[in-house]
Amino acid sequence: MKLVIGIVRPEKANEVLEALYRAEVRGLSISRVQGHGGELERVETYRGTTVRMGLSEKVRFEIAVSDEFVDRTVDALREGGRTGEVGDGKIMVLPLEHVVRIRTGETDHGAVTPVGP
Amino acid sequence: MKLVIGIVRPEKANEVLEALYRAEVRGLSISRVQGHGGELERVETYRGTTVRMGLSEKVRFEIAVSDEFVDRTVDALREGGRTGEVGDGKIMVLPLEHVVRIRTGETDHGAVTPVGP
Amino acid sequence: MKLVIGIVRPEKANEVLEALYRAEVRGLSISRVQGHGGELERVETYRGTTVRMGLSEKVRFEIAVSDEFVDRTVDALREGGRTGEVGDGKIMVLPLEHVVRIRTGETDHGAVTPVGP
Amino acid sequence: MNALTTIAAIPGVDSGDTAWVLAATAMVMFMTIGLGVFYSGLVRAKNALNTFMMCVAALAVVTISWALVGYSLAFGDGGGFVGNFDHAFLNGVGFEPVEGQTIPHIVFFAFQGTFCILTAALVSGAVVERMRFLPYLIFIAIWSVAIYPVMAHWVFGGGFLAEGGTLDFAGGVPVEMGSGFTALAAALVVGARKDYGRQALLPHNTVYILLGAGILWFGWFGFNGGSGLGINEAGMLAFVNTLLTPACCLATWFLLDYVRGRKITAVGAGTAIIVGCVGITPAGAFISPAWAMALGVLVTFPCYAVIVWRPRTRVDETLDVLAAHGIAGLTGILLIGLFAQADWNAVADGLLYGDAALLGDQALAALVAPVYAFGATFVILTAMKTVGAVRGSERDEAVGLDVTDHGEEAYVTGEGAILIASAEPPSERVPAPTPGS
Amino acid sequence: MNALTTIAAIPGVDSGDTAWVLAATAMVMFMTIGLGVFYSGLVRAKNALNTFMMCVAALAVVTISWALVGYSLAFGDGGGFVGNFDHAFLNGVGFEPVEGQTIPHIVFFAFQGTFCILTAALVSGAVVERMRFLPYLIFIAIWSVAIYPVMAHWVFGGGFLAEGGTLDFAGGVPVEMGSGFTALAAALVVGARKDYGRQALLPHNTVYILLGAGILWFGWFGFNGGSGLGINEAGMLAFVNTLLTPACCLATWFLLDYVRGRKITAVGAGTAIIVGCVGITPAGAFISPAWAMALGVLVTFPCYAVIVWRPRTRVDETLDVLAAHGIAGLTGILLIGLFAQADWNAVADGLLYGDAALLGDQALAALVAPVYAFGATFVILTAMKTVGAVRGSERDEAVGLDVTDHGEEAYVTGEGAILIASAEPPSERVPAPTPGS
Amino acid sequence: MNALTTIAAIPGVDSGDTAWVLAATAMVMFMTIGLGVFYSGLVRAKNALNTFMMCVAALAVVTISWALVGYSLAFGDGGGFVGNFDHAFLNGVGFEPVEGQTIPHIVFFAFQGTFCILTAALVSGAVVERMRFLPYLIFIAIWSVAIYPVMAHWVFGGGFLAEGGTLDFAGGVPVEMGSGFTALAAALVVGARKDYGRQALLPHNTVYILLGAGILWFGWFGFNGGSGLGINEAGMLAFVNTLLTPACCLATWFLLDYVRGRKITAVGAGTAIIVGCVGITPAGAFISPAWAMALGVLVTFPCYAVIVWRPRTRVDETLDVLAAHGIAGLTGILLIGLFAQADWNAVADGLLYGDAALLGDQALAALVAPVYAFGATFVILTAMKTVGAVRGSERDEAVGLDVTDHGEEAYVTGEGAILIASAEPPSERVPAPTPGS
Ligand SMILES: Nc1ncnc2c1ncn2[C@@H]1O[C@H](COP(=O)(O)OP(=O)(O)O)[C@@H](O)[C@H]1O
Ligand SMILES: Nc1ncnc2c1ncn2[C@@H]1O[C@H](COP(=O)(O)OP(=O)(O)O)[C@@H](O)[C@H]1O
Ligand SMILES: Nc1ncnc2c1ncn2[C@@H]1O[C@H](COP(=O)(O)OP(=O)(O)O)[C@@H](O)[C@H]1O
Repeated sequence: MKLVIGIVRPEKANEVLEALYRAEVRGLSISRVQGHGGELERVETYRGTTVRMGLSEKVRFEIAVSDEFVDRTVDALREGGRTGEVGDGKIMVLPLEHVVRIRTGETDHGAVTPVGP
Repeated sequence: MKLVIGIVRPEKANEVLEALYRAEVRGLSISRVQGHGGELERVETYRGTTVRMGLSEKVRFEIAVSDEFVDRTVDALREGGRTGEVGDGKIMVLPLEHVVRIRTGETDHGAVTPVGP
Repeated sequence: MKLVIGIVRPEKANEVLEALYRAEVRGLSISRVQGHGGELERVETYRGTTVRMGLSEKVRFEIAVSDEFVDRTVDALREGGRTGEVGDGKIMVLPLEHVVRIRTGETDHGAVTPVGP
Repeated sequence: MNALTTIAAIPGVDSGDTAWVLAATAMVMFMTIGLGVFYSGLVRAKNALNTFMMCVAALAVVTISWALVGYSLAFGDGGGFVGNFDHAFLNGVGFEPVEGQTIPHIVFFAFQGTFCILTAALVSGAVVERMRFLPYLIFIAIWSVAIYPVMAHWVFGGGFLAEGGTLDFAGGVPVEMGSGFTALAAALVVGARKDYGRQALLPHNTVYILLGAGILWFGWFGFNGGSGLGINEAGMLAFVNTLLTPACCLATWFLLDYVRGRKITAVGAGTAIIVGCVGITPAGAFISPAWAMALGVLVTFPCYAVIVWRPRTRVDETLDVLAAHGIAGLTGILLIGLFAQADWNAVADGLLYGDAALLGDQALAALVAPVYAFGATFVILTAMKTVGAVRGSERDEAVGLDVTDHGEEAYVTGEGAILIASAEPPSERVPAPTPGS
Repeated sequence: MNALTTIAAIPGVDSGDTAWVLAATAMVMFMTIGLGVFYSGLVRAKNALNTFMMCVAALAVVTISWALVGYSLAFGDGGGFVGNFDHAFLNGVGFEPVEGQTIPHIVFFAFQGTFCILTAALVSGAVVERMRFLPYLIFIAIWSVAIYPVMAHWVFGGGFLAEGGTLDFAGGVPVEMGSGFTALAAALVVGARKDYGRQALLPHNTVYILLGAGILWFGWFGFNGGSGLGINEAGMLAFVNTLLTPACCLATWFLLDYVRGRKITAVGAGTAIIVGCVGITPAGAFISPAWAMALGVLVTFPCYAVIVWRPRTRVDETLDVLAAHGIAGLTGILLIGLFAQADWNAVADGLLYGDAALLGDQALAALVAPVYAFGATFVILTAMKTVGAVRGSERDEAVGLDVTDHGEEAYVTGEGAILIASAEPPSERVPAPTPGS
Repeated sequence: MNALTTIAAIPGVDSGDTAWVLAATAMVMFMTIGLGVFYSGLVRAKNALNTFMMCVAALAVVTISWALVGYSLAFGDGGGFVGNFDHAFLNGVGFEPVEGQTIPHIVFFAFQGTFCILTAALVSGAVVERMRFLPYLIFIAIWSVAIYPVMAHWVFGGGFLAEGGTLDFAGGVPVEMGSGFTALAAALVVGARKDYGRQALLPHNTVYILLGAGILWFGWFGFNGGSGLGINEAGMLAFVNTLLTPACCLATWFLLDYVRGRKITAVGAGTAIIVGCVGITPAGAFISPAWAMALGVLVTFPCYAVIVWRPRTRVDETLDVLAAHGIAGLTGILLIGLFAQADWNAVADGLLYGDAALLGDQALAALVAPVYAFGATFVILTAMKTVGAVRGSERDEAVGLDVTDHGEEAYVTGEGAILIASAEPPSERVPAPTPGS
């Protein structure tokens, strides 16, 4: 199994979600992060204080999948998240040794929804 | 060493924490995430706009442990997080190559609290 | 490639960022987490309710780097994040199988900014 | 304004008196909103809306019940226990002032109505985070007819306490003891939240708490200061005391907080503002500014004690309405019996000024008010419980009442929200399946 | 105060009347702030500031345009269509009351000014989250001279509607229909947000919505109650009805919400408060309290219907100003024609009291007001569009207007913020490179 | 109200005048809450409560010191420098109006008290995020006796400035210059925050900033408009100017912001509202509406300049009280010397109307006020520093004063919070060990 982490633009999050649903990836967790990459930095001013904002809002997807699902998951993240402008984000694939479903205690393949064949 | 990631219900977070303390797992980090899985989706209405909310609030635990601690950590997450209803969440175990304690520079076993034997 | 995760004090986050910029680590994502470790716990009181707060605010760095960058990334996190007091945090290094740049579809080394040699 | 309307003065109406009572009425109405902010800051984020809505609901339900019968039951003549139906459906409530007043009758009706609204909203503090919204609506509808008007009649409408000589300027009996002991009964009947006593259930936004308390204090100047129904000694004294008493209560609370835990808490400060305002509510027009300051100090102790002690009990009277209103109001009512000073109020002296009788009258009020508020509420809610569920399931509580009862969240990011009904039907995109269900 | 200033009373001025109008003026000014809270809660976090700023901007721009010419155009004598320039630049606006009034002229000027400010701010609800801030400033500057004063003149300044006998107490024509139909035109000309209809664009803070609505209701007591310009039957009646109508509207909204989705929503409650206050705005001084309650019930249905229906159209009239103000105001104007009661208003009877003529006068207003507001706005904004862009790029919308137009964020954590200009030049540390650019 | 209380009018009291001053008093008290919201939005989340509490504390401490001696020192007769103790402990403060006034003495006492409270709270802006709460309490207690009453006596209590002919309507000297230059001294003595100038320390909630500024503006109508102590030319003029000046200041600030960075900031708008209100505070009753608008434009420049320049210095006068109050008040005081117009104020003409003398009197005030406020504060705080620490440790600052001084957090989620004292002792579950300690 693998853990797929995808970092995308907030305004693309819903499209990514739908792409993942279509790819029948059913289980996932997301969270708000702030990222730095090639994006232009913003300048903001608060009274006399002027700052360079080096980080921009992103949404982080964390998806545990069985091996057969890795590619379609990555593809879904790419389709859904792409705008073509700098700042679209990254996808990372990490090895995953075990997964446990807390409710049932099922492990590994049994635990990743949907269960692989 | 392993990195154990556990995703549980917010209302169970404190019970998981106590289970982990009892298991003498002393170091951990948590964060708020939103998850999608088998839970029923909520319908919410804001004036004329009706939406299906596909995500529900969860709490994510991130725990670096030395190998001997993996099982009891997973067990603590299971006990503490379980309600038996769909939506209890998942536990993932990832391989971890190095850990460094920023304060002292100690690495690996020395860095994971509590130090393994 | 590796995924470097660093957990540091919020008040140190900007120094870590600058250390990383200096080390020419250009791509990263951060998020707010709460951590438990060796720090003293706080006692807080809300009307008649007195609680022990076992968690303290931290900032979590997540950085995908090509192998040659691992050490300088870890060093940057250590320099920037260190105060010498309990609670400085941890650095974790995980194996990373693939990285994809959503915008271009470039993978692996090509995707981790800056590109390794 | 429209040129066609007349601007002639109204016979028997003093424009200055009325100007102040109008401002006061708006301020008291605003208190119910301030209470919503205060209460919603005190609960967890997943119940922030439900809690605020319980205050908004009082503005809807109680205003109507007040217009239909509440006002008449409180201020219609009639026995010593309750008024009559002469003014039901606003019958005979017009521009002409009530005998002995200098403001339009209709304004008096509105001013008093805002008191009943606020009191009903106060009660919600006892049952937030678990009571369903619909039963709550039914409860305050009944309560605002069966309980508040009766207690208001006792002291404001020529009822037996007023006749007997009990002094209650701005509502120690119906508003403060009324809400406080109703809250206790409600908490007992509805029962504790599922995690009460096992987990820490903490306020989600303390800035709201201070802002809400501030709005309440602001409004209380109209509440107490307007209760003189114009520019007269009683009103002026009550107005100024509404500045002095809460200040002294705050200072004392700071001290107790510091002694207790070396920390002066903001939630405590918000609470102290309320306690101080409540303490002076019945006494405002009857005691000198100096005694008002003393009252601010004295009222703090019993309320502080109850606030610290209550969470150690099994009684989940969640937002401590009993302590902040019931006990504070009761203390205020009793202290009138000691501090009242005819030089200032032209009405009666208290024990310290040589008249022991008053203390007895006050003690009577301090006895009957809690009994009636507690008893009647206990009966009403117990009856409702036998008919149907008044609280949500454990699961509802876990999810939070904002979602279960209002279908909303207080703080939404929008991720994962899929439009169901929209301009272009989302058909073009495959609707998300709801897996596992 | 400074001992040197005189405290002599002003001839022809009634201190009580003026005291109330002063309070009312401050309260109406405060409504614009409340509206900012209400609106900014209704948008996404990334536009919270821009939305609030559109209300603050009205306080800046419209106050000035009102002082320069707006007031004179509205209240200077002149034809039936618009006033004149006699009072331009505050000329002749002093302490002496206007003929037939009992408050200083200068206070009347300020009181009416706060109405124009609020109305301009209301309009912003139609174009938030996409219209650039600068074009918006220009638009409300023009609008506050070309549209509001004209419509105000019709009903308040002795214009043709007032002459014709149309009744509009506190601004159903200029404020409510004026803002509502301006909003519709603005939404059409500016166009929908890029993701409108495709994605769910949800309110980011519902507590703000309830607090904002509460501040608005509080202020509305001054808005309606002060429109009698003193303590008189018209003002008193309007004041009390401002409590009764919104309460009934709230209750009805609760019912419709419950019937529709088994959930009583907080956003709905906030909306209902506005709708109720708007509904009674034109009618306040003309109908009995009982009819005011009925009006509260009746006005709910059309507004609720439009609120539910509008998002299914392609018209992104974002915050539903049309429904909450235009439709509610129009309904209120028409219902005067039915419910007006000479016993209460000493002016005219409505259809139900035997006079059919009034309904005609009201219908006329309900016809010309929307036409003028919509038409004139359409022309102005279309003209502006031909000159330059009135809205941001798709990218701006994605980033959010707080950053693009104000260079700020509503909620900042500070991580990743590097000081550019500071006490010790950051030279000591290597400035962060901006890679990839 | 209680039937037993008398509603007889008070001899010598005008009900209309008093009605307005009562509303004004409540509004000024509410300003201190608004300031708390404004200030807490301007700091980082970890200090939001501590900052708000510094305003709440002023309501507690200063009200008491004002009642005990402050009022008497300010308004008791006596030398040109300070009053006396005749009214200490509220001695002789009753219902009978002060010579030449038409409101009850006790109301005058309360109205003036709210000014002292607000001023003390303003000062906190200079030392937030680092000064400990206890030393702060001690400081404002001393300050509210040793500094404010003295400066208030100079201009309001018949002190040497009033005698000399200096015009200050609503407190340019004691409130604005008093707070501004006290703030400067406090910032210098307490010292900068540890990360000041090295890291970006940003406002955590800009919506609070706009709401707070809005509440302040609302209250300022009572602050300036009420300073006429009734319905008279001075008060009416000041009231209306309180609408005009801030509007012009806002517009000018928009312009400067735009010129500076092509962005019109919301924090700037909130600041501009304050600056405009401060600028008109001393001048309100003395200059024509037209000049008030000009003043709104002119006062913006020096304040804007100081706000932009100050953070480049080593002086961490954190929330820019000096710029927003000290400089704005000073500018207002001086401009009276130019714009004052006897036609409007019936008191004196300024330079532009042919009387150069006044400018001298104003310049004197602009000289002595800063010197006294700065000097006395410097002495008091330096003395306090020698006795004990006035600020927290570096670690406290890093953690945030909400936790270290109040044992609370503004925004709590509840994760990781273990009940210590609870209904069922948590014995049933193993208490969490505190490892490593
Ligand atoms: N090496 C990295 N590790 C973790 N997150 C990264 C990394 N590089 C980029 N990101 C995330 O992806 C986002 C976009 O990356 P960026 O390089 O700017 O865009 P692009 O991939 O289009 O060049 C960043 O804001 C950051 O959140
Ligand atoms: N494959 C996955 N990857 C990451 N997180 C997941 C995955 N599957 C489930 N989760 C997380 O676990 C939560 C509960 O999962 P769900 O499958 O609904 O419950 P159950 O495990 O009881 O069937 C989800 O809300 C989501 O946060
Ligand atoms: N084993 C762990 N897994 C994940 N995070 C950890 C772990 N140990 C510590 N942390 C994080 O590091 C922070 C500081 O750790 P702590 O052990 O208290 O400091 P130190 O490393 O100086 O002893 C904690 O608050 C937590 O967020």
